[in-house]
Amino acid sequence: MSDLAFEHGEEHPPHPFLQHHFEDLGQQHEASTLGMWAFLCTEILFFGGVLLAYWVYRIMYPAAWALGAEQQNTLAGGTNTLVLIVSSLTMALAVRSAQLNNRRGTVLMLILTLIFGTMFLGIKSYEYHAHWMEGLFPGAHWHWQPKDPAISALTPKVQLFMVFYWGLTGLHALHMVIGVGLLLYILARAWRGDFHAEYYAPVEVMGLYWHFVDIVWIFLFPFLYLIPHVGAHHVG
Amino acid sequence: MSDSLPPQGGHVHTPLHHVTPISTYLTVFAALAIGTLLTWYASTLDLGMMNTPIALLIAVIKATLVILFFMHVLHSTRLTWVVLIAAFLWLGVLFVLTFSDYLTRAWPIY
Amino acid sequence: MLIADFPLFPDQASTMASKVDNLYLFLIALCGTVSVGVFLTIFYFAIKYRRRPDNEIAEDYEPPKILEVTWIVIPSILFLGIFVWASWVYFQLARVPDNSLQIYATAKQWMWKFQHPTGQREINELHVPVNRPIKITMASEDVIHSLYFPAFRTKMDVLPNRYRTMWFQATKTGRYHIFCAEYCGTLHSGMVGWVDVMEPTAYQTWLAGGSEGSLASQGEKLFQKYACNTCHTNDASGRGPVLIGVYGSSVMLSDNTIVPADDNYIRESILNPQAKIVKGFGPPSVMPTFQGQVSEDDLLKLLAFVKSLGSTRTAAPAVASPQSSTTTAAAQTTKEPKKKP
Amino acid sequence: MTTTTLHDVRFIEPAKTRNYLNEDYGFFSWVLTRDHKRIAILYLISVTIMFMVGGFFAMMMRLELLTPEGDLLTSDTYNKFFTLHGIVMIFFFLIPSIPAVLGNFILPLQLGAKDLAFPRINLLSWYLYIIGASFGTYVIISGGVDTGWTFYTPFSTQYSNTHVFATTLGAFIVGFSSILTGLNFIVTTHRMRAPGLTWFRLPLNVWALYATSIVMLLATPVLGITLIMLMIERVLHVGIFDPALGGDPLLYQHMFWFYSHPAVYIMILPAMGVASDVIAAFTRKRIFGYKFVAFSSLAIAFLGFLVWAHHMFVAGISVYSAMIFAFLSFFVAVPSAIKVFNWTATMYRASVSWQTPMLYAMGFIGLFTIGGVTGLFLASLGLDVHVTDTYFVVAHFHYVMVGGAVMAYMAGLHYWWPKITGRMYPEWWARLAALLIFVGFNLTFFPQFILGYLGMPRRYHAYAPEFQVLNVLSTAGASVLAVGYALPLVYLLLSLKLGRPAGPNPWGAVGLEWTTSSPPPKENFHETPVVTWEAYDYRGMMKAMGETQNV
Ligand code: HEA
Ligand code: HEA
Ligand code: HEC
Ligand code: CUA
Ligand SMILES: [Cu+2]
Repeated sequence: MSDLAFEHGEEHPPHPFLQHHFEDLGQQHEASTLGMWAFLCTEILFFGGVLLAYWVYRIMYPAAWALGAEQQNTLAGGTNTLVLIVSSLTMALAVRSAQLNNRRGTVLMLILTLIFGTMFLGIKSYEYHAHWMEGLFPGAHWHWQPKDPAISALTPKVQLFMVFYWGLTGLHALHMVIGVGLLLYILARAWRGDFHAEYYAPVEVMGLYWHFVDIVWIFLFPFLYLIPHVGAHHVG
Repeated sequence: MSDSLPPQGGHVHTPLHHVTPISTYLTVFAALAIGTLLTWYASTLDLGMMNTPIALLIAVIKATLVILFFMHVLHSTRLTWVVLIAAFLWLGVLFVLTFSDYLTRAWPIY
Repeated sequence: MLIADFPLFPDQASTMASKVDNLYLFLIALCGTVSVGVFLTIFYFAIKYRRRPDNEIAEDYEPPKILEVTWIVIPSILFLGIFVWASWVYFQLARVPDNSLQIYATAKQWMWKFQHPTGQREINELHVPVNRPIKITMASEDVIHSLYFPAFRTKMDVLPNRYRTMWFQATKTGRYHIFCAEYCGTLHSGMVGWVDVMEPTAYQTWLAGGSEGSLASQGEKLFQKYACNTCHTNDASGRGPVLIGVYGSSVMLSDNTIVPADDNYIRESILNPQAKIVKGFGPPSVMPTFQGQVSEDDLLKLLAFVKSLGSTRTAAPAVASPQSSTTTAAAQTTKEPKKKP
Repeated sequence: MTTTTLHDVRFIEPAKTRNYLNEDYGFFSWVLTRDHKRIAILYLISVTIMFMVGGFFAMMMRLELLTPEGDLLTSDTYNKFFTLHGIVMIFFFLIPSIPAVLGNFILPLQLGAKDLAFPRINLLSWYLYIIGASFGTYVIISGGVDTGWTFYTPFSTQYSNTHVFATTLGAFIVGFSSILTGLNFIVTTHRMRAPGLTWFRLPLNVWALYATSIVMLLATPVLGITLIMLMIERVLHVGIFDPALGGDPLLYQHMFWFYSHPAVYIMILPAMGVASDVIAAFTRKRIFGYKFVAFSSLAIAFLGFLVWAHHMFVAGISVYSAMIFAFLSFFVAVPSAIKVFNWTATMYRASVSWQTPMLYAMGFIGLFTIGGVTGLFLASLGLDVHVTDTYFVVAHFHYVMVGGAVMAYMAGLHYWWPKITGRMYPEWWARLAALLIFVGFNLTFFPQFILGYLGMPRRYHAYAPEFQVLNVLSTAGASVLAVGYALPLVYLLLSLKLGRPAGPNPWGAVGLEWTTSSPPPKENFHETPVVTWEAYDYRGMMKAMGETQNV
C-alpha cells in the first residue's frame, strides 16, 4: 500500500499570494469566487426576507403603498439607478483590465467606481435628509400627514411603508458603504501592482459583490419609488 | 503532481478565464440604462393591473443581464449556475409557500 | 385505560374526541410496530453479529437492492394514507356546524372572558349544554393566546385584532379543563378555567340566572351610547348606510370590489372605517374611527347587535343599503344562532 | 518525513510527536489561531460551557415541575428559565455542536485538505459566536428574557419587558457565525478534496455536513432579517408584526419557521453523518445503499424547506395551506426512513463491536426513530390540533434533539476523541455513561408523550394535580441524565493526562482522517494524500492489512 504515498516533486517557489493550504493559484481563485457566490446566496435570502414582508403588506395595503411611493423623489432615485449602473460598468471594466495585466486601467476604473459609489451615497443621504425633515422617519419622530385629511387613516400604513423604505434602502446603503471600504482596499492593492492575469481573484470577487449590490437597487427602485395606484385612485 | 491521476478533487490548475470584449460591456450598459428609463416611463402610464408585472419584468431582465455579463456567469462553471439557481429557487419557495397561505386565507387583511 | 390514581388517557367528551383518538391509536400501532421493530432488529444484529475472533472481518454480503425500493415505496403509501385520514379529521374540526349555539370569548392577559348571547358573562368558567354544537367567536385584547379544551380535542389560537371561530359538541356532562396553550407571559399557566357541560334543562336554569339583558340588547344600548344611531338610522335618511340586513350580506365597496360582511368586516368597519368604504358613502368615509374607544367586550356586543339586525332583515323590507341587489343575493348565507327558546 | 499509510499503527506518546497541539504554546497561539483543529477545540470548550448552562436551566425547570404548584421558582423566573434553556441549547449549543466542533476538526481531514478554504473566516465565525454568546450571557446575568425561544410577536415586541433586544441581537450574530461556517464547508468540499477523492468516495459525514451547510447558508439569513425586523418593531413601535398597527403576527411566524424548521435539520443532518461514519467503522462494513444515504441528506436539506408551517396548524393559516404543509411534512420523512433502514441493514452479517461510539450510535437510531415517528403524529393535521403546544411536542423534539442529535454528538466525540487528543478515553466508564444517558433520557422524556396527550400544555409553571406522577418520573429521569452527562465531562478531561496513547487508527477505521498521526500535525498530513479506495472500503483495508502481516 505504499503507493498511497504521494511524491512531491520540487517545484518552483510558490507565488507570494498563494496561501499555504492551497495547491496552486487556480484552486485559490476558484475557492474565492465560489465563496463569494455562496455568500451572495445568503444575501439573496437576506434581502428576500424583507422583500417578502414588503410584498405581503403591499398586497394588503395597496393604497398606502402607492401613497408612500408618492413621497419619494423619483428623480433622485432614477439618477441613482443610473449612477449605480455606470459604477457597475466601470467595476466590470476594472476586472477586465486586471485580467489583461493592465494595472493603470484597473486603478483608473476602480477610482471611477469609487467615485460613482460615493455619488450614490451622497444622493441617498440628500433624500434621507429630506425625509427626515418631512417627518417621514418611522417611530417617535414621525410627523408626516397626508395633505388631504380625508385619507389620514392611511397614515399608519404609510408609516409601515416607510419602515420598509428605510429598512431596504438602509440595508442597501450599508452594503454600499462596506463596498466602498472594500474598494479602497482593492484599489490600494491594485496601485501596488498586486494583480495580474494569473492573480486577480480579489478584484473579481469585489466585482461580484458590487454587481450584486447594483442588482438589489435595480429592484428597489421600482419597488419603492414607482408604485402605481392600482384600481384605487379614489384614495389618492 | 502525478499525471496518471484523474484531475479529481477540487483541483483546477490553470485559471481559464474568459475575457469579455468591451463592446459587450457597453451594450449591456446601454440596455440597462434604457431599461431604467423604460421602468420609469411605464410607471407614468396607467396600465391597470399590468403596471406591477411590467415593472417586475423589466427589473428581472436587467438583473439577468448584470448576472450573465457583468458577473460573468455566462462563461462560468456549471457549479456557479447551480449555486445561483439554488438561491433563486429557495427564494421562490419562501414566496410561493408563504403566499399559499395569504392568498387562500378567508380573511387575509386585518 | 385508567389506572386507579392517575390517568394515562384523557376524557373523551366530545363528538371529535373519538375521531382524534382513533387516529392516534392507529398511529401508535403503526409507528410503534416500526420503532420497536427497528429497535429489536438492531439489538438482534448487534448480538448475533458481535465481533468475535472468527468475525473480525464483516462478511462480504450486501442485502438485495430491492429492499431500498421497498422501504421507499411502502412508507410513502402509508404516509399518504395517514395524511388523508388526518386531513379529514382536520376538516371536521375546522367546519363549524350550521346550527351551533353562539358564544363569544375574549382572551386577555391572563383570563378568559365568555359572553352568552343571552347576556351572561363568565370569567374562566364556561357553561354549555351537552349534545349541542357550540360555536365560539373570539379575539384577543393583547397577545396571542390559545383556547384549549383537552377533553374535546380541540384548540385554536386567539389573535389580537381579528375574530376566529372554533366549535365543539360535548357528549358527556361534567367539568373539564380549559387551558391557554399559547405562551402569553407571566401567568400563562394561570390562564386556565373549567368548562361545565350541563344537561339542557340544567343549562336553561343556569341561563335564567342573573343577566344584564341579552348581548344584542346590551349592544343596542351601546349603539346609542356611542351615538352610532345618529348616522345609522332605520331608513336611508342617515349619513351612514342602514345596517339592517348587512350582516352576512355581500357589500359593494367604493372601489367596486365586493366583500362578505362577516364578523371581521363588521369589526373593521367600526375600528377602521376608512379601510373598506361602502359604495356611495365616500371616500372618505365620514364615520369616525372607534379604535381605542370601544373595548373588545363592547365590540362583541355591538357585533351581536348588528347581527341581530341581520336576522330581522327578511321581516324589514327596508332597502338596506344603496346596493340592495347584493344584499338579497347573500341573505341566505345569514346563519344566526337561534335565540333563547 | 515518513510516509503514512492506512494501517500504520505506531503508539507514540502524543506529546512526543510534533502535532497541532504542541506546535506552539501561549494564549495568543490559541485565540488567534487559524488552524481549523484549534478552532474546533475553542468551539468545543465554548459549546460545552453552554451545554452546562442550558442543562442547569433544564434541571431547575424539572425541579420546579416536581410538584403541581409553582413553589420553587416564581412564574416569571420559570418563564425566563425555559426561554433561556431553549435559546442556549439551540442557538449556542446544538446548532454549533456537531458542525463547528466535530465538523471543523474532521472535515478537512476527511477531505485530505490542509485546512478549510478560508481559515480566517473560520476564526471570525468563532469570534462571532463568542460575541453572540456574550450577549446571551449578558442577558442571563442582567435578568433574563421571557419570550420563549420562538420570540412570538406581539408578545416579544410590545408586551415583554425583559431583554428581548439583546437576546435577538445575540441570536442574530450567532446566525452569522453559522452562515460563515456553512460557507466555509461548502467551498472546502467543492474545491479542496484530495486527488482521487471523488464525490462518491466521500464519507457520508461529508455529505451530511455539506447538506447542513446548504441549509445554514440559505435559511439563516431569513432568521437574521426577521430578528432585525423584530428589533426595529420593538424600538420604533411601528406595526411590522403588531396587529394593532396593521401588521400581521402570522407573518412573523412564517418567517421565523422558514428558518427554524430547516434549523432542526441543521441539528439532525450532521448527527446522521456522524452516525453513518460510526456505524461503518464499528460494523466494518460499507453503509448499505451508500448513494441513497448520501442523496437522502440532500433531499432532507431541500424538502426541509417546504414544511415550515406545520408549526402553525392552529395559528390561523388557511386550511388549504395547512394541507400543503402537512402533505410535504410527511415526505420529508421518506429520506429519513431510508437512512434508518439502511443503517439497520448495514448491521446484517457485520462485525459489530460494542464500543462506546457504537452504543451511542445504536441509541441514536432507536431514539431518532421514535422522535421522528412522533413528528409524523404532529404532522397529522387533525391530531396536531390536540397535541400542539403540549408536552407531546416537548417530548418529540427532545427525542430528536437530545436522543438524536446529542447522542450522535457523543458518539462522534468518543469516536474522534483519540484523533483529537491522541489519547483513549476509559472504555468502561464511557459505556456506563452511555447506558445512564440512554436510561435517564427515556425516563425523562417518554412520560412527556403521555402528559402531552393528556393535555398538559407546555411552558406551564404550575399544572393540574393529576399530571404529577408522570412529572415526577420525568424529573427523576432528568437526574439520571445529569449524572450521565457529568461522567464524560470528568473522564474525558482526565483522559487528557491519563489516557493510553491512541496511535493513528485505534479503531481500524477507513477514512483519510485515520491515515495521519493522532493528534494530527499542524498541516494535517505529512504528505498530500491520494485516494485510491472507495468510501468505507473495509474489505480492501482488511485485505491489505492481512497482506502486510503476511509479508
Ligand atoms: C432535530 C430536530 C428535529 C427533527 C429532526 C424533527 C423532525 C420532524 N419533526 Fe419536529 N420539531 C422539532 C425538532 C425536530 N423535528 C422542534 C424543536 C419542534 C418544536 C419547536 C417549538 O415549538 O418550540 C418540533 C415540532 C414539530 C411540529 C410542530 C408541532 C406543534 O408545535 O404543533 C411538527 C408538526 O408537523 C413536527 C414534525 C416533524 C417531522 C414530520 C419530522 C421528520 O423530519 C421526522 C422524520 C423521521 C422519521 C419519520 C423517523 C424515521 C422513519 C422511519 C423509521 C420510517 C418508518 C415509519 C413509518 C412507516 C410510520 N415537529
Ligand atoms: C438541544 C436542545 C435541547 C437539549 C439538549 C435539552 C435538554 C433538556 N431539556 Fe429541553 N428544551 C429545548 C431544547 C433542549 N433541551 C427547547 C428548544 C425547549 C423549548 C423552550 C421553549 O419553550 O421556548 C425545551 C424545553 C424543555 C422543557 C419544557 C419546558 C416547558 O415547556 O415548560 C423541559 C421540561 O422538562 C425540558 C427539559 C430538558 C432536560 C431535562 C434536558 C436534559 O437533557 C439536560 C441534561 C443536561 C444537563 C443536566 C447538563 C449537563 C450535565 C452536567 C454538566 C452535570 C452537572 C450538572 C447538574 C447536575 C445540573 N426542556
Ligand atoms: C358620523 C356618522 C357615523 C357614525 C357616528 C357611525 N357610523 Fe357607521 N358608517 C357611517 C358611514 C358613512 C358608513 C359607510 C362608509 C363606510 O363603510 O365607512 C358607515 C358604515 C358602517 C358599517 C358598515 C355598513 C355596511 O353597510 O357595510 C357598520 C357595521 C357601521 N358603520 C357600524 C357603526 C357602529 C357600530 C357605530 C357606533 C359605534 C357607527 N357605525 C357610528 C357613518 C357613521
Ligand atoms: Cu394566554 Cu397563554
Ligand atoms: Cu418543524
